Amino acid sequence: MYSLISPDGTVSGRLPLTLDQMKELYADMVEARAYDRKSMAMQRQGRLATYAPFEGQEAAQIGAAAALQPDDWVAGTYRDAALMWRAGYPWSLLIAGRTGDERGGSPPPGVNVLPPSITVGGHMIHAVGLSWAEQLQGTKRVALTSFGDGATSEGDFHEAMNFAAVYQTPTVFLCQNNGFAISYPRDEQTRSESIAMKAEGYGMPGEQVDGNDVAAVFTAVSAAVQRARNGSGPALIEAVTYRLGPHTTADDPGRYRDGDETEKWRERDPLLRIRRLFEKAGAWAEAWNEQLERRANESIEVAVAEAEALPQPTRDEMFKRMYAEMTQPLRNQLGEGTS
Amino acid sequence: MYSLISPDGTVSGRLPLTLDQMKELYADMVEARAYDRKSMAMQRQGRLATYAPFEGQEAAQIGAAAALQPDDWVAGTYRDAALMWRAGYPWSLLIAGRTGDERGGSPPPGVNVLPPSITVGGHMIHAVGLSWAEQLQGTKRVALTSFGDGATSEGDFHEAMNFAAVYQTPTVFLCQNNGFAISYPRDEQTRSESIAMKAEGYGMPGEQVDGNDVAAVFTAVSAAVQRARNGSGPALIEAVTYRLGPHTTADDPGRYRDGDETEKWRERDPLLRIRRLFEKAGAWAEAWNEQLERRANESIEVAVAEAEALPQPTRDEMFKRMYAEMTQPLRNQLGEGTS
Amino acid sequence: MTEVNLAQALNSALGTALDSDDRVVLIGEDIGRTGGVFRITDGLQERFGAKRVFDTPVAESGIVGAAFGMAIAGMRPVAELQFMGFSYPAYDQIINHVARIRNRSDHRFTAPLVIRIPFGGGIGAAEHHSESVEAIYAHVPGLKVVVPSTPYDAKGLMLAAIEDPDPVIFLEPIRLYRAIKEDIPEIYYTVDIGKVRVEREGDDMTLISWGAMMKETRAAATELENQGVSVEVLDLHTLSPLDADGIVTSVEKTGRAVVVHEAPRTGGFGAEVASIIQERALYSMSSPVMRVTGWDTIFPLKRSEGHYLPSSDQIVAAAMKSLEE
Amino acid sequence: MTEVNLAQALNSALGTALDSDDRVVLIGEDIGRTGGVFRITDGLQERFGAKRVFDTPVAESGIVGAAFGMAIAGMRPVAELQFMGFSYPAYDQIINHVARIRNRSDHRFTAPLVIRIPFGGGIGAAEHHSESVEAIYAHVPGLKVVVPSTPYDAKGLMLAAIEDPDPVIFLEPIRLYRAIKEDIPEIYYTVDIGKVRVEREGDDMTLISWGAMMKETRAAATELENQGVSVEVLDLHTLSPLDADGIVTSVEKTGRAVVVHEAPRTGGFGAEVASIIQERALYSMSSPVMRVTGWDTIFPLKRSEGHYLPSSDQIVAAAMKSLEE
Ligand SMILES: Cc1ncc(C[n+]2csc(CCOP(=O)(O)OP(=O)(O)O)c2C)c(N)n1
Ligand SMILES: Cc1ncc(C[n+]2csc(CCOP(=O)(O)OP(=O)(O)O)c2C)c(N)n1
Ligand SMILES: [Mg+2]
Ligand SMILES: [Mg+2]
Repeated sequence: MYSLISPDGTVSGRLPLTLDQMKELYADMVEARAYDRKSMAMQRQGRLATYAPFEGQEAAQIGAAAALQPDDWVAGTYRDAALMWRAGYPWSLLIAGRTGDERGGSPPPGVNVLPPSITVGGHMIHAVGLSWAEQLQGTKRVALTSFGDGATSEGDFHEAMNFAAVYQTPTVFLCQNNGFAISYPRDEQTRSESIAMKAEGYGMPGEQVDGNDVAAVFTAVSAAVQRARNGSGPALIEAVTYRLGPHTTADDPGRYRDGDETEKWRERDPLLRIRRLFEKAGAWAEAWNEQLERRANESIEVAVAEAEALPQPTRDEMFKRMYAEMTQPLRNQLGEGTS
Repeated sequence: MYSLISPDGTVSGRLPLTLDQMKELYADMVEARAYDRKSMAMQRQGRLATYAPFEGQEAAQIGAAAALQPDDWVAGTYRDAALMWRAGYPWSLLIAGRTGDERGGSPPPGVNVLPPSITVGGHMIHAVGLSWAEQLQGTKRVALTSFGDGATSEGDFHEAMNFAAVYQTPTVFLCQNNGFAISYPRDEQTRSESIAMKAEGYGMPGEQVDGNDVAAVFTAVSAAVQRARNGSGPALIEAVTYRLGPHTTADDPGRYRDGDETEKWRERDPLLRIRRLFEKAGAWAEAWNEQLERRANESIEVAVAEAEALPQPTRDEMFKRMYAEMTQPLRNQLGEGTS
Repeated sequence: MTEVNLAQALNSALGTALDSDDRVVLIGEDIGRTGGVFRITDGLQERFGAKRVFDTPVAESGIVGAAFGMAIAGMRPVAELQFMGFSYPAYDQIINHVARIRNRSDHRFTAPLVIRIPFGGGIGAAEHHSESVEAIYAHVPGLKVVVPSTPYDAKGLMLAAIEDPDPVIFLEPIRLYRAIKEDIPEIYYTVDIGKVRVEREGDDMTLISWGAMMKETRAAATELENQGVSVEVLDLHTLSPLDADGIVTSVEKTGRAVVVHEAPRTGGFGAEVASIIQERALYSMSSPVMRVTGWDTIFPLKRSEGHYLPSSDQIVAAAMKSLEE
Repeated sequence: MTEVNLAQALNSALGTALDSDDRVVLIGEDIGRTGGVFRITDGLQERFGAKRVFDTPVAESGIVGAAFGMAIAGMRPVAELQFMGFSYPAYDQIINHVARIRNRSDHRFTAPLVIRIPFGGGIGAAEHHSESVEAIYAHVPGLKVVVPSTPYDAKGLMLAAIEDPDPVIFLEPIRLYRAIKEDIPEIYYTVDIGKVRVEREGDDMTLISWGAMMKETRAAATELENQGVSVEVLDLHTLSPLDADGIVTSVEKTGRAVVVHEAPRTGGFGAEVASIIQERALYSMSSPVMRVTGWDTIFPLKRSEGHYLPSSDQIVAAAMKSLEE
């Protein structure tokens, strides 16, 4: 398993990133965690619909997104808010989506990040089509698709991997193996030793990386992105990580895993690891960290305010969203009103 | 690639089959070819609906079926008539099916062979379910599912392979790689070097065998069947073969492959190979071969007569086939008549 | 007798089935350890073991295809698909294989399995979690489609579905899982598949619905009675095979009908109901069959649910319109 | 002008589209080297190259999912699914993603793609090769569903579908591919999606159909005219969005309607047509809307096709029955 920074913060070999780069990545992880914790709190207050937390997976998401160009395509899941945000999707729209507002699905022009896929498995092939189109149109854009360990059980994973390999599309497959598909552990999902090795069956390179090591994820994904951009085809990266929270706010992990395991993984917390790295390097300042957290909370509060300021969606918007031009049956139904 | 008898009939090492066994396998291949040729002729005479010939694949099908017990399950395709027949499915019913008669889908009690799957990919998981049920019910039955190279592109292949491995069901996956999915060559279907190696991604053993070598297929499938029966789980066997005829009677291979390739494969004809083996062993007798062919043609003619003797299916049979007990809507519609 | 909600009634039915028939197995995503996202199978894996209640990989086509194979081999699998919006990956297995094996094999092989599908909206869920596509199942020859709207029916229909020699799509109204409580027998009992349930008798008009919309329909009926309208309420509770006689008999008596469903109107199952009524009872009809349904839009997210879901007010309004004609 | 059959008209439409719009690509099984099992894309790969016309692995979900991604990225893919019976593995992609991305992203991302699906029976094909499940597509909000029954419409509707900013399910009646010839323009032209086509005007009754059943419907109309009945014939040629006004206008004039389709009756699209007529024209109806349809059975194999397929005699009989009422 490829890794650069061990849980205790020691670096194996030379780190291919500058201290400033590491600080940026850390700052982004801090902001992502602030969003995640705020969302959990808001959901409990009834201000959000069901929420799927990513605490523990910040390194996998921030590290991967940091490897992309601003106009690359991203197709992720309901758990990829950090990844989507780092790729350009505003927090405010991610929050709006979680309040149950379709307007949250519409990122600004130039941000080529699809709204999160709620179905498991269906969106990987979309990244193949997106990057295939870019290739045919002669651009240098690539597409990254993020999905979980459980998604690799779906037939659509197989078809997406195969199409990408067959047509050598510039697609990067990022599997965040966080140990579970809701309650179903990774070891029961498949008998293959790793998810990365599944790539071989498609004639595609596959690599397993420590998903809680932001430097390792960034480096591995950057390499895959470069390969794809240079026309050398797709790759699969398995980021081994762990979901510290529940599957969603509706889930009770106590039913399927014991706290000890979770505690073990808290020790491997991706933020803690960077803190230790900095401490070892004498680059850690408590004040700096507090400042980051303050700034993070501020920017999330601003985003929340924006999201909650969106006026109640109207009835006719629901009809207007269906087609470029509203069809006659919809016009008739809109006319019927709700009495 | 595992093989025992080379195209010129020389045996590498010791043949794990007796001469009598070889003669039986050869006789079955002769009968299968007689069926295939007769079917092609009947289709041209308008006596059969579209027909999918298996000429060139007799060794893969007869060799595999010979490795099964009479009550094992078989789930094959529209091209697997030889396999199904050797597993107990009467020629007459296979022919009836091709005349366009649902009664052809009903093998005799005790013959656990499903009617051929017309959809590509959907039936492999059925074999997993069948053998899973046998395992839960404590029998020793296994299920063999046969499919083509093209079928491995379907998501259902992935899900079937994964379920079989996850639950360690007694399932044998037999891929007849005959080079094409209609017009789409194997090398374009997937970038993996072999189909057999796809098994690794599921933590399942996979083996590539010379599919035109009936002894090799029989031996490899027998081993997989034994493993499954002993509770050691599923396996994938890729039988490398070639479709000498068109995809179906509606297909024109001239559009996608050149005759030379086909001629090259005629040299590897599975029957010719055994003939050469026998000739080398001094066990070949022209008269014996003619007798086999005569007997084969006779039994096929009997089957054809039986199939064509089936009375025209009636209208009410179509309604009665839908449920164990005809539903009220169907009773009403049956009553409407056709004027 | 014991007072239970619809979710508990289903749990009781599945427990009773596992208890009384060794051929019954449950298979689905997260149904074992967690007892399913709606807890319908709560406690059943502990009680009957991991060889009767199987957690599966996230692969709906595989779940149905494997259950189908098990059924052919003599078992009675009950498969759970987590939400109706995730039943589509299994649609090919259902329509091309589950619904067809009896016909394909001229009765030689059959697929007595039950496919459980929670459906409908109103819980502010994420996209794909609020579907009502009963019409795409009711249109498939070879299937039966059952939809309980009371705890008593839920258990009785489930046990009938498991007994049934043919495949049954069992639709569970999510919004009613915990909405109504009712006394049901703790023992084994069945409710007939294929018969309309007359929930309430009346003379002036017939309200027809199924699943979660029975709630709004009941409310509308009460409101209408208060306004002096005598309402007959039919709970179809089987969509296929449809009890046309039961529907026609009622409308011949009342002369008026409103059919209510949550699915989009165009091509919804209400169209079949209205067609049958005009085919067989046109001359008893004092007014057109009204359809109160979801709109031809995608089921919206939480903040807009109110714009989509048919309300009892809409039903009352349609009924009044029908009475004026 | 050139005289072509429906298959040639589609080939001409696809060639014209590839010629006039660089964003158009074709993707499907065996559509390149062999020009498709029905030869609809015959010669197009030679003409436009392997970077415009793609053969694909046997993976329908992959084909639609990839085409969907291409469409979002600004291309205009036309995907071919080899037969309707093999469209089910792609149903999840179609209903959960293709039909929804505009709504999901509030117009930010759209999927202007065309999914071509040959459908219908009558050619003595194998199981799964004779499906008519237009109802399961017409019920899905976010899609448009188009069904030509003439060469002129085939080309004009195909070019309109490719131009359309929203996804279009393009149903091709297999039995008509080579049945009718007609003069059509060699140049680019479109036919409006969403309007009923009045194929023949009349006063006594309205026959309504689409796709391959238009053939029997035309024959029945001629027969009825011979018997002195003045028949209006509507070819819906768009099922979604449905032109209800066009249907209602005709039935208000004739007072009688027979709707004809090959799909099983229960839950078939004829139910929607009948419902709309009784909703909006009840008081002009002299008799119930009759449905002449396939039975609620699985489409049978070759020897029994005659037992299933609606015939012009059945249509005439239904029309006569309607006239007697
Ligand atoms: C097609 C489909 N089936 C089932 C579900 C229900 N579901 C939501 S998340 C999930 C587990 C996914 O696990 P994984 O892919 O590992 O992602 P994670 O939630 O762990 O990030 C399931 C089964 C779904 N959303 N889509
Ligand atoms: C789901 C599905 N998609 C497409 C088809 C049409 N079709 C029939 S056979 C075939 C090729 C299958 O190739 P392969 O699996 O290699 O089997 P072979 O015909 O070579 O024996 C295709 C695409 C089908 N029958 N089912
Ligand atoms: Mg996971
Ligand atoms: Mg093949």
